[in-house]
Amino acid sequence: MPISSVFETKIERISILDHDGSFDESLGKGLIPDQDAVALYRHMMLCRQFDEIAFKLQRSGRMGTYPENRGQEATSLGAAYVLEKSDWLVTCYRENAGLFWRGLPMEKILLHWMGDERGNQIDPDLHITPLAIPIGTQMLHAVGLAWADKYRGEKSISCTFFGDGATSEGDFHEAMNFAANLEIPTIFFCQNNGWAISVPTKLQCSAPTIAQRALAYGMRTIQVDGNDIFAVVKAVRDAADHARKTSQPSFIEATTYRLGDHTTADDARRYRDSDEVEKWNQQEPMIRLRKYLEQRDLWDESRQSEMLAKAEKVVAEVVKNAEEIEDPIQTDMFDSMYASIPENLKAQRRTMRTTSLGQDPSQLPTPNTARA
Amino acid sequence: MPISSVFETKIERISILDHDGSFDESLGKGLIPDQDAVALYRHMMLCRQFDEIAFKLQRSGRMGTYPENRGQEATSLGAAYVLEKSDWLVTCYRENAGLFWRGLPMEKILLHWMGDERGNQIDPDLHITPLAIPIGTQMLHAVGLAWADKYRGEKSISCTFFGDGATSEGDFHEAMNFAANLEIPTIFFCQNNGWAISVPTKLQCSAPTIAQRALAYGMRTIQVDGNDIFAVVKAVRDAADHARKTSQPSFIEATTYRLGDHTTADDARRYRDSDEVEKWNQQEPMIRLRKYLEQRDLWDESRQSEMLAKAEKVVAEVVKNAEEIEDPIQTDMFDSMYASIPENLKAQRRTMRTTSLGQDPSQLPTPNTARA
Amino acid sequence: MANLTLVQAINLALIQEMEQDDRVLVLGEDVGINGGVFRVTEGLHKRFGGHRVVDSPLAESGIIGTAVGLAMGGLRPVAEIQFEGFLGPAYDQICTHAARMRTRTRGGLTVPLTVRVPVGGGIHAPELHSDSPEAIYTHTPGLKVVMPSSPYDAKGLLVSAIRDPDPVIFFEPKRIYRAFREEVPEDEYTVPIGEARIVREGSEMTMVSWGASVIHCMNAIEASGRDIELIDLRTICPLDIDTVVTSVRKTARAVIVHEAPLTCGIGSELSARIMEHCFLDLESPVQRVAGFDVIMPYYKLELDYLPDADRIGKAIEETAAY
Amino acid sequence: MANLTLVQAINLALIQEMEQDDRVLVLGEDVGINGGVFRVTEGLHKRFGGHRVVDSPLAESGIIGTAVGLAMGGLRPVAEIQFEGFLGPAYDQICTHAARMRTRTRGGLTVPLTVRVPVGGGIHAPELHSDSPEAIYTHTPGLKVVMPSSPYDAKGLLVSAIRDPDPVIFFEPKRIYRAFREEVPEDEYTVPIGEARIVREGSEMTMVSWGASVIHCMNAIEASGRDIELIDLRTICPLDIDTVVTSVRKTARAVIVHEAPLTCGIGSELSARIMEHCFLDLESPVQRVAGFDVIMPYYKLELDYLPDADRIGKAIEETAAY
Ligand SMILES: Cc1ncc(C[n+]2csc(CCOP(=O)(O)OP(=O)(O)O)c2C)c(N)n1
Ligand SMILES: Cc1ncc(C[n+]2csc(CCOP(=O)(O)OP(=O)(O)O)c2C)c(N)n1
Ligand SMILES: [Mg+2]
Ligand SMILES: [Mg+2]
Repeated sequence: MPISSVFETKIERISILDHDGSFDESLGKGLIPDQDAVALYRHMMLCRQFDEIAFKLQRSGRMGTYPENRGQEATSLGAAYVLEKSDWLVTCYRENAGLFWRGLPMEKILLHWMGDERGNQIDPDLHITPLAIPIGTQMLHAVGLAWADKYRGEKSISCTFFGDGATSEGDFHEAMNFAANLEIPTIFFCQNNGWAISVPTKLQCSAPTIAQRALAYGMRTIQVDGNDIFAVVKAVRDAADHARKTSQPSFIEATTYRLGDHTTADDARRYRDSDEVEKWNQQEPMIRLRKYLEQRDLWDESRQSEMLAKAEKVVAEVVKNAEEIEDPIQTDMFDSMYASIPENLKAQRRTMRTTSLGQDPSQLPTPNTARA
Repeated sequence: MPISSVFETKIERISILDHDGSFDESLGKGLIPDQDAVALYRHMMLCRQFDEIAFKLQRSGRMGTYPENRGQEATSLGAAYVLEKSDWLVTCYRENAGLFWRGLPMEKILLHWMGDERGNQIDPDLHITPLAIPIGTQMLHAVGLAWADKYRGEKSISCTFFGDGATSEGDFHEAMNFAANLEIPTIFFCQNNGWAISVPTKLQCSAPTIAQRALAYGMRTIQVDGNDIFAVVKAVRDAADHARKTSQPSFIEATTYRLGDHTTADDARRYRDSDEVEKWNQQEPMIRLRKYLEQRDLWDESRQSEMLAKAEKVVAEVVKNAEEIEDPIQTDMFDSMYASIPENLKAQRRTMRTTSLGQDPSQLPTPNTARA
Repeated sequence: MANLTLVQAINLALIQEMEQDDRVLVLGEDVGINGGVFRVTEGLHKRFGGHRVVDSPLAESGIIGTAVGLAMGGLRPVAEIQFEGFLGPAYDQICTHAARMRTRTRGGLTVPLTVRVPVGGGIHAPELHSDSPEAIYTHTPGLKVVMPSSPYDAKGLLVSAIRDPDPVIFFEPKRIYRAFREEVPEDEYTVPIGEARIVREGSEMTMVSWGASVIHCMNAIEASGRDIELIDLRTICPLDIDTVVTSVRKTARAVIVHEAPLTCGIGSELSARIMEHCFLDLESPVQRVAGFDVIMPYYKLELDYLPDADRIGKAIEETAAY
Repeated sequence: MANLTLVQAINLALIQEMEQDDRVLVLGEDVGINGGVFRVTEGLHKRFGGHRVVDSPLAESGIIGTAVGLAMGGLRPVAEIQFEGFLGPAYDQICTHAARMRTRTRGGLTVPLTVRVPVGGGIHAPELHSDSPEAIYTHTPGLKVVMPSSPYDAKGLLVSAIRDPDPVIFFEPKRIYRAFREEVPEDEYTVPIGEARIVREGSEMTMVSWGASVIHCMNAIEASGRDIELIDLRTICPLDIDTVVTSVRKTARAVIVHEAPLTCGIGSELSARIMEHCFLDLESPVQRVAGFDVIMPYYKLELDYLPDADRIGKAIEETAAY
């Protein structure tokens, strides 16, 4: 046979709760119980409030660079809602919603962006890794973490989050390939928000979908409406079930949009249309979830303002806690370098404010050394 | 629509001249004119002879590590046959056949493995890069080289060769992605020979084909029988036409087999069955091309022995040239470090055999410095 | 003459080199329409088009690897890596290929590549946005490593880097990107790679530094009231050891200041060479004021990590008193 | 006791640590059925199965990145990188994550990872199979860097490395993998990380080296007929500077020998520290005998590049005569 077919496939996209509030019962029924849907919406409100205040802290000089999460709440939240607490969440920096749902104290995220490593000192029972600053590098850790659990015969899995831009990095490829070939139960969750700073997705991936990146590894893959928490929940639940049953990884591309600038150091008006932003403002995840709840009499204006007031109070408290923490001491920079500090580091630590570093007292002539 | 299809595809495999000598006229007719088919076969014989002698040089201590090329001649040769001399060949280390066809003097390859950089000093008109030792890294150069030609408005393209193992490296991914997104006319030619040293292909790529790696980038892709030079020629010609017309890259997976050890430092019996090797010995590229020629009265036993004698003579001459080259001079290691040697390197160069390095004469006290 | 910041001086150098040499193209993350996250490539995309000012995918090894190919292919790519903390993924392409191609091919293929990288701490940036890896690339033969400390030098050195037939890592001290302005000729000029600059002459002691630390050295010297000779290396590799040695032979004392961690930093090489060449001249051990041997801390502690005028001042006094 | 080569001693350490600690697993290219290209992991796959001895895909960043995850997840991975020339692709995961995770999380997540890497020249190998990048990883805070020069030390240090709660780069000098045998206890013992070894005592001069160069130092010392103290660092980071300083205070002269290029090598750090601590004791400048500042040449010239007894002998005489 001169020409034969050696591979055939297709990729599906799931959307359940549309931005106009229409809901597909066939896929969506029973997916999220009513009280959970309310809880998720309330959580989104809290996160939105946090995001707004964090932004203002930066603008008023009380915090360093901050990446707004606004518009992307449904992705990590949907995943965290589905997953077990023993499953690892290996995130980038736009997953506040999922991390807070898991139980990360909100002040940790503020501390991180306030330039304080204590923001990354996380209760190990939460199974959370610190925010990843170097793009694309954390997926490999997610693979290693799930592998460690598999090695011990545990049923836990890992779920790692990253952007569209991150899929251009070599480490992304290596992580996907390791997971597929070594059968590691990791969910690769790509938040395709259309941009990597100023670079549009098509310059990171000229293929019609990012979901098809997974075909390179023969990996299960799907695209979902990432502003639709029902679609996210369904995709993650399917992927997690599959992972626990077969120990195989999956890929999820969630299409979403960052409504704000890349970070507070960015000005997105330089490179994108206000029309585009406007369009996505209509499609963001909270409006549609609110419509869904209101259609079912689970939510109304008074609950909305009550929750808003609560969110304001909670976040104000969080800011207070983050700002009131005592300053780190200068020598903190030495203390977690190694499990036990080597001698020459001890010397640097001991003398850091008393000498120039170069001239550690130990380098001065010993009594029995005569000056030439 | 809750579930929609966002991507569909299939991948084809081409095979024209089968290992039993059967030939598909519909695809193969006119692909390679008779006199060229003879020339290609003769060239393969020459390369096989070279390979055997190179192996023996290593075994007798006259050369360092050498990677046998045996069994993989059809891939790079088919490509080099199709491409223009102005197109770049960016190779790994099992593409002697293609490089020699392009015109690389055979002693260059010996010199390389004899531990002599002059083996990489290549006439720039040949458009060849040196053998790549670090796996997976050279594809990016191929993209840059084709990009440079495109930048200047030239019609040249590049073709880069690599193994199945190389497709696991991050740089492979980045090269594919750059080429696809920036529309660089590079042909990515994967020689899937079943093994990366001792690691079988399925541990590098658990997907059913390596060809599907290209789907991640929306890149044109095909699988061919890599021991069938007709299939290779067809695939490369299609890819090259496409590249010149559209400036788009393509991927080719050529299935083949390394009949020898990974290199002379390897012992493949440790990790693979002799049955497997036996099977592939029947399917190697030369037997079938000889059958093809003989069926058409283009070849016979006397031409075979005549060519063998010629090959022996040519290769003996090549070995002589490589071994007779004068030794490099010690200071050669300095001379190509930079376009012009910086002062402190000059000092090292000047004193390399007269001092210990540390004590360059310039560090001795100057006349006007009194000894304390 | 124009009164420019370091960012503007670099921008001007890029524009002028692109104007006068078609082979020069710029590539990197966000260098196009956005003009780079520090706005160093501002206006270039508009002026020269997407053909010559290329927004690359987010992949540093890809940027450097394709740039190596572009350079081998006869162009003069200027690649931007967004922060020095993201040089890591490109380390292999830089050290394995850019640095080796000329000697590997005995001159057959060369890599006239410039890699522009913002470097150093002090701007309250997130993790991995404040490091100083210049020693890593200096220990790798085959590269040149440059770090200007002023707008004038930045423009002149970048022009030299772009025209250099070999790969140059051009570190831009981000802390002083906009810290001050300086008169910079609009006309073409170059500052040669490999020549240190005597910032101020002095007889009591030699101080050697580069990049943003040079300013702190000046402050410390002024505060000390001593007659100290300050040398700005400008080029880290190849090292202009002659200028340093000549100075120390005169002053007999030396202090070296840099942001990178102490151990195996450029300070160690300078110290060793000063000792080798000025052994009989030295009145006191060469002192190094450097970052501590710890990971650059998050920004609440970064100023406690970075050498400052206070720590430099201590070294001056200790060295003078030895 | 058994009479073992360095390869065998490492193999034994791996077997014993895997036997006694379930958390120890081995991963890398060709480490499984093939037993590694140098046969260091020979027999492990058969003994412990594919679950604990894992043939990874051909991707060094992937090996180290997943190993970082394994370690954060509570295991004790021992990753093999096939040659030091292929550490490059893993540089970022090592320096950005392995080295930083503990301090980044203030002790919350740690990386008890061992990275085994054959290192150095002299075996007539192809390009990128003969380098010595130990200074690169020493300049990166957060790592430990070890390089044994004997079977006994190799076994004891590898056990320490595997048990160490922090990441250790364990360099194995491939030139002496099988160069000689030594009595190595079969029983468990450790050689502590961070302690140099005085190979021979002496009063005239101190010589400091590590890895395969130690043998050349011995030969040069014997040929010189002088009373030279030889220190094998064994651990490069953290540096056991006390042992070195104590020796130089006694001998007043020092020579350092290593394969890596001179500039910014470990020799520069040692030289600077010796000067800082022994300024008044030194009778001559500390000398460095190192690789030249060039790319390690292909093997026809590698012996002209590597420090040998001849060059070391010259340094001895020069230093003694100063
Ligand atoms: C390795 C690396 N390179 C560059 C950067 C600078 N940088 C920070 S975020 C970003 C874009 C990320 O885009 P994407 O992955 O799509 O995530 P998003 O911010 O859109 O959520 C870049 C280039 C970085 N942090 N790490
Ligand atoms: C970056 C890098 N890692 C590891 C090696 C060691 N090594 C040399 S060849 C090889 C296997 C290559 O397999 P493949 O790409 O399939 O090519 P093949 O040898 O089968 O043609 C390995 C691991 C290397 N040369 N470079
Ligand atoms: Mg994005
Ligand atoms: Mg292969």
